[in-house]
Amino acid sequence: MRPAKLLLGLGAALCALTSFAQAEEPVRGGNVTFLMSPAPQILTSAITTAGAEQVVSSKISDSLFTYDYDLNPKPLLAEGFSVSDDGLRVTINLRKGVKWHDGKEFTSEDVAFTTMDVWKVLHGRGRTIFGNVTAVETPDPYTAIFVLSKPSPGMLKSLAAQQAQILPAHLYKGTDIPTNPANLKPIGTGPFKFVSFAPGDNLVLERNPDYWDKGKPYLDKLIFRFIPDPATRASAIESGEAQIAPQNLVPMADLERLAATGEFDITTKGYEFQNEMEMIEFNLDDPVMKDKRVRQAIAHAIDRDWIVENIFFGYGKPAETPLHQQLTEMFDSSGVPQYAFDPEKAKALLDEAGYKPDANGIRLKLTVDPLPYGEHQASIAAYMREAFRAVGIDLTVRAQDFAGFVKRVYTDRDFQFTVNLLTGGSDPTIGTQRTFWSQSFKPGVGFSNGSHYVNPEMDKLLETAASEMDPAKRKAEYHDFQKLAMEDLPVFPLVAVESVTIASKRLKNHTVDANGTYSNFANVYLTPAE
Amino acid sequence: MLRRVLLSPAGFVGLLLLLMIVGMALSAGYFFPKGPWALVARPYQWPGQRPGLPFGTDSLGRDILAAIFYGARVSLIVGLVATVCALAVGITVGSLAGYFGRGVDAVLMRITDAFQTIPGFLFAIVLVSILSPSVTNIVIAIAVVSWPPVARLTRAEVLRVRETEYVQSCKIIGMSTPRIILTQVLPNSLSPVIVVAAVLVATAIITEAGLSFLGLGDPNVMSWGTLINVGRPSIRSTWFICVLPGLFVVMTVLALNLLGDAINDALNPHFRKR
Amino acid sequence: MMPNASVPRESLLDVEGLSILIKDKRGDVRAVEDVSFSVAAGETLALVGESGAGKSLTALALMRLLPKTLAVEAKRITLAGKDLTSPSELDIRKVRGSIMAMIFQDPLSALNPVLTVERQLVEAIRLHETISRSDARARALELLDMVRIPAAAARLGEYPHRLSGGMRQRVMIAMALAGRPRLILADEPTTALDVTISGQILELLKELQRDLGLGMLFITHDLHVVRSVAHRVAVMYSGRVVESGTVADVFERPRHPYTEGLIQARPHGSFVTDGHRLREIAGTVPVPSARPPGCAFEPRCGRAEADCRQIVPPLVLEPGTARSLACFHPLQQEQYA
Amino acid sequence: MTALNRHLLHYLGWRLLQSLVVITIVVIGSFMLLHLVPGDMVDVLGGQRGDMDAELMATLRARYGLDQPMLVQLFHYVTGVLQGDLGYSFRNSNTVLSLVLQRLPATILLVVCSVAVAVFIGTLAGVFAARHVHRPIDVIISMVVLIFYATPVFMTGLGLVIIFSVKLKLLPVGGLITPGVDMTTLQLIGDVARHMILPVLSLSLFYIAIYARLARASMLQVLNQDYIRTAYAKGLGTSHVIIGHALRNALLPVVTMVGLQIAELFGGAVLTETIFSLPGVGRLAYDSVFERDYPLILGVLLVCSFVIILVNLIIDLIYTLLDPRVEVSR
Repeated sequence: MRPAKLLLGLGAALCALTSFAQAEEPVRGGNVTFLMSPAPQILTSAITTAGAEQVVSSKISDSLFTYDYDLNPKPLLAEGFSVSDDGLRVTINLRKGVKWHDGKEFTSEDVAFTTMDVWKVLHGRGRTIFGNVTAVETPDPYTAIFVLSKPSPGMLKSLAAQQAQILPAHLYKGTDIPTNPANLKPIGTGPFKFVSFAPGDNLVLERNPDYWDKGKPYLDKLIFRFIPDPATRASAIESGEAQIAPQNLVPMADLERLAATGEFDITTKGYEFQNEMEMIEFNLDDPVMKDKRVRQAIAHAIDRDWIVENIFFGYGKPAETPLHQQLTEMFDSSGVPQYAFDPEKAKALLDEAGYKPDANGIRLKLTVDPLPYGEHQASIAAYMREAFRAVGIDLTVRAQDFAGFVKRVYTDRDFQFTVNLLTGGSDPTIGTQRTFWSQSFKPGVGFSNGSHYVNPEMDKLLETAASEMDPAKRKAEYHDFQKLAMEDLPVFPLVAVESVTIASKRLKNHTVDANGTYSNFANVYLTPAE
Repeated sequence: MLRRVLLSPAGFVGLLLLLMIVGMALSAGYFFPKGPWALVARPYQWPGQRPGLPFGTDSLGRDILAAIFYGARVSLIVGLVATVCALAVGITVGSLAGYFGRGVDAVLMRITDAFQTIPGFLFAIVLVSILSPSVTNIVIAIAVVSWPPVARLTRAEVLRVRETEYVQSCKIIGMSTPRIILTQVLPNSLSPVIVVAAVLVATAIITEAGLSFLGLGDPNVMSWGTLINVGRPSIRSTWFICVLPGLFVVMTVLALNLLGDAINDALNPHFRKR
Repeated sequence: MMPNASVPRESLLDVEGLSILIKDKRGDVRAVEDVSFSVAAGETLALVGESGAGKSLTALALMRLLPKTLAVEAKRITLAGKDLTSPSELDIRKVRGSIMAMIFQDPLSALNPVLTVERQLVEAIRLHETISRSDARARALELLDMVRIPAAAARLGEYPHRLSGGMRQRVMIAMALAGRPRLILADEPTTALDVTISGQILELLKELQRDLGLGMLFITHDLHVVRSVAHRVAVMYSGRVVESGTVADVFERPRHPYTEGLIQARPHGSFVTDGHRLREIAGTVPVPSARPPGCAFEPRCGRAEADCRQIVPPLVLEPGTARSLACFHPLQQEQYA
Repeated sequence: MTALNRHLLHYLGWRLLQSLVVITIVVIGSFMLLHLVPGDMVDVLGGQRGDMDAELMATLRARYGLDQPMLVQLFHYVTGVLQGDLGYSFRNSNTVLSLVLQRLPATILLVVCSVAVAVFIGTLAGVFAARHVHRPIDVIISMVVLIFYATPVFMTGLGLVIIFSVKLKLLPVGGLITPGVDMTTLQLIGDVARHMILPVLSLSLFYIAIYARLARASMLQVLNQDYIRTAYAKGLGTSHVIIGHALRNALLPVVTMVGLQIAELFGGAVLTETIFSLPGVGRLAYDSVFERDYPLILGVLLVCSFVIILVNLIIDLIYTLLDPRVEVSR
């Protein structure tokens, strides 16, 4: 048995220590309004990767673990876990006496059912995270054993509420899961119970009196308001009608102003599970993009510091490798080819590639497809149109809505390069691998290897690292991955985005670990207004 | 007629404002040779914060005044072209329905009704997302949405004019139907349509601004709507990015409406002297 | 055919020096100039002249119903002892419909299309008399009978557009009588009606005048109507009264060249048999702003002399007669055949 | 009176037939239109769910019937509509009908109140301006309403939110009901009213100008009519004439305009609902366009058209009540 238990014990102590540090006595009671947009369509995240559903369902159903800032698992529904020597059997010891909101007992049967019939089948990312799980044994109601075909260290990093919400087997077994009514009237194990849901307007949750962690949650009610307009959201926060807005829902331009009022605290912590990256995906099947020199010229023509400063207001860092800087365990840019902002080099590369400027200085015409989600990609594309003009590239920005984008890029393959927002996730196998792994390329499948990059060497590198047990070796393998990726440049990472949460100073403990606002808010409390 | 329009205060102010806007559109190239897209300075500069940038810069550091000058060009073109298309379709449908009546009228009018029962703005949204947001598609969407009222108005006028003696006498002397419609019926039924034309241009500009506000504007074309869309996320702090182009939308629509009123008064003066 | 010659009784309405000015930036123009006349109870004074002579304006001026662009000036206007020279809004409102009522020319548009006859009648009745709604309805029926509308009860609920022209004019008359007026201003009430109907309406008006002892100012351009309705007549030309007197006197012995021309211009007998041409007065009525300095009729008058051109002939009462005349060289008595 | 009823029935029957034809055109037209849209719902699902593989997408397409030829889908859709089944929205895991009906009240409330406010204040302003025509007050009124007409709805909306919700903190920023508070029906009505003030104001301010200018022009025309002179001749005072006689005639074109404008208002509601985050059908349609949820878009268009036709019918009847000259046999 690995000394994991010991590790876990240390983690628990550490966690107790930190909460002790806050000497303040938590205040009981009060309602908190939580801003969210777009509005969730259903209230369970077990079958979707949409952000809104994840934030909401994490308050209703607890997950096995939650993770500290360094992504070490902390106990929640699972008290601990141990991994067999060959890494093929992961045993999870469940907490006793946990009840579903309808009073039924939470058992290993629920874990087995959700893994095998829900995550592996209907959850977009779950299919890769739990790809190697062949079965889930339930020797007793409080022990679940994941039987793996290959070791998957990445899996242990993703048993948090975002990717792994456990559904009540007694309600879902044998039903058509996507249209099960419980999706709209969820029964969970979490600190808050479902009260009412007005689609497109609000969702109301109230305190779960018999939550397993006695005495919690502190809040009486947790109200979600779905406000589509960014300016109205900013007004809701400023007027005090809402107490918290995660995930850049309040425009970055307003953060400076709101911070100055001193009534809000603004944090970029709590998104270690996201690790979102703004990236350019080059379509390697396109004759022009096939030429690496053109891709490198484009890379040199972009001033990423300008983008971070003026489009992200400093909330982010210029990306140096396809991995997010927050993935401290894996990120290593030493020895990795870098593409500094150097228009002259870009022009030289274009000359080399045979694109000479014509009469009015245009070397070639290109089209970019920014991802229509939020306003950052469109702004980056607009910036690029001007930056490329300096090196003789006449860039056209093509606008379409989400469905049009997905069909054009991933089904019709009718694009030259995109400005895309890709979620890295807490482990390279979750978010980054699918962009570089040739196996993940399938026309029609969104956000997977958009550039159709096929490099056997890269495949081998990724496949070994995916099931590498030894952390040091895994780090070295991913370091080679970062070097190769930046050398071949199928994708040019622009910005390691830092998502921002803004909350009233009176709201305490809203971001205490890597899950941040995706945690279950059991420890959150609201100090009375002065 | 022009003299009477200029005489009335509304007409004068309207014409003046419109000439100013048109002047801006024409002189955009001259004042801002670098075009509206150049990144001239640090973004989010307040108007007057830097010399040479009276209207400040937008979220990417583009000169807002340049954007407004070029925006005038696009917004006016969108307004005019959409209106011309709407008038063309509307007048054709209206005159055919009005003149021939019975079957033709019933069919054409039901189609007009269908277009009018679908909420215009919503229909424009669906159209633009189908054809993808480009200027031409926005113009088509606006035209498709605004021709029904023109058709309805033309039909009413044609019905009235068709009954007049001078049209009957044309029929008697055997003038061909198309000639009757073109030379007799239409010229006499178009005066109210002209008045509506001015308002149609105004509505087209507002619709374009609305579509852009919802993110359906054409990113490669700098119209006032594009600028409003760029400024929308930061409207709470740097509100001038949205408000400045908005003001120009207001001014143009005001000018067009005042002009429309003046033309209307000039055409049927009977209650001017009250 | 001639109404009984009227014996002058105490006058109901006295108008002296009435003028109507068209206010304009370029200077005021006198559409009607220095008009004087009077109407006694039970007597009908016809105001006759070509269209544009200012007849209707004069009536509207008395009722103060002129548009804001026209101003009224008068030396003296008295109605049944009340001084209406320059009445306040309240004074004139009290008089309208109660002492003085008006009937208009075009019955088709004179009634409110969206209100029933009953509502418009009852409104007129209850305006000047505190009376319950049911009594007012009874009074309305009574009025409709008085103006000879058959099956009055059925007509009450009707909307104007369902009534014929003649029927509507009768309703107008009933409405005018609602306030028990003593003076009726009739502005060409029969011009818009066809001949048979207008004859009935004229008879009705004469009966009502006799039965109710009303004074009537009857505006028309049709001399036949004047002969059949009026006791006295005042001839207007380009905004001025040029001659007035009893109908008999003026028609048999017109003294003013214009009146004589008007009378001669009347077709009498039948064209076909008599075959003589109609005599017409050359020229046209001058527009008020282009009115000649002296007598307005001077350019068209066969008898014009130098003084006619310089001075405006005042309207002077001929001693010993009921005739007034505004002409320096009137036709003499003996000239008649 | 039976003649009138027979007339009325004949008229209603004729109008219903016309409306049916119009609705069929709307349904079939928009169905065809929507199928021209590149990408379908499964593309959206695929995109949002991350890496869905081709087989899963194929199964989903088959399940949603998106793989069949368009005409077959149209046939299924029309037969469904005839039985009152507007289809199922897989994205919102609910039937289209209940989804639309769930969100219709917010839009109807917004549209009806906005029309009421716009017509009431518009007509009042128009009549007042007509009464003092060409005087300063007339020019001021015409100018003020024109400025609101020229200001796009979203700018007025945001301006109102900033002033009343943020700075003065008097009114809620958005939404229809204060969530999470259990209220008696009376409190509920009060709460909804408070939430509706700003949205209704921002939508109606735009339309006030149309009714004000129309009422002014129509009032000026009416005041020219002979029957108004007759009314004065009876001895009525100015305000009595205006209210008793002129107003009712001047209202006729205003009522017709409401019929024409109602469709526009539904369109305008999209923007207002977005700014004030009202859970209305306007926003539902807007979102469903981006999710390529055909049944839902069609459902909204269909229900909106149905409501608009209903309103037009009601307005026609009101018109015949107001204007007796219209013999219901148009």
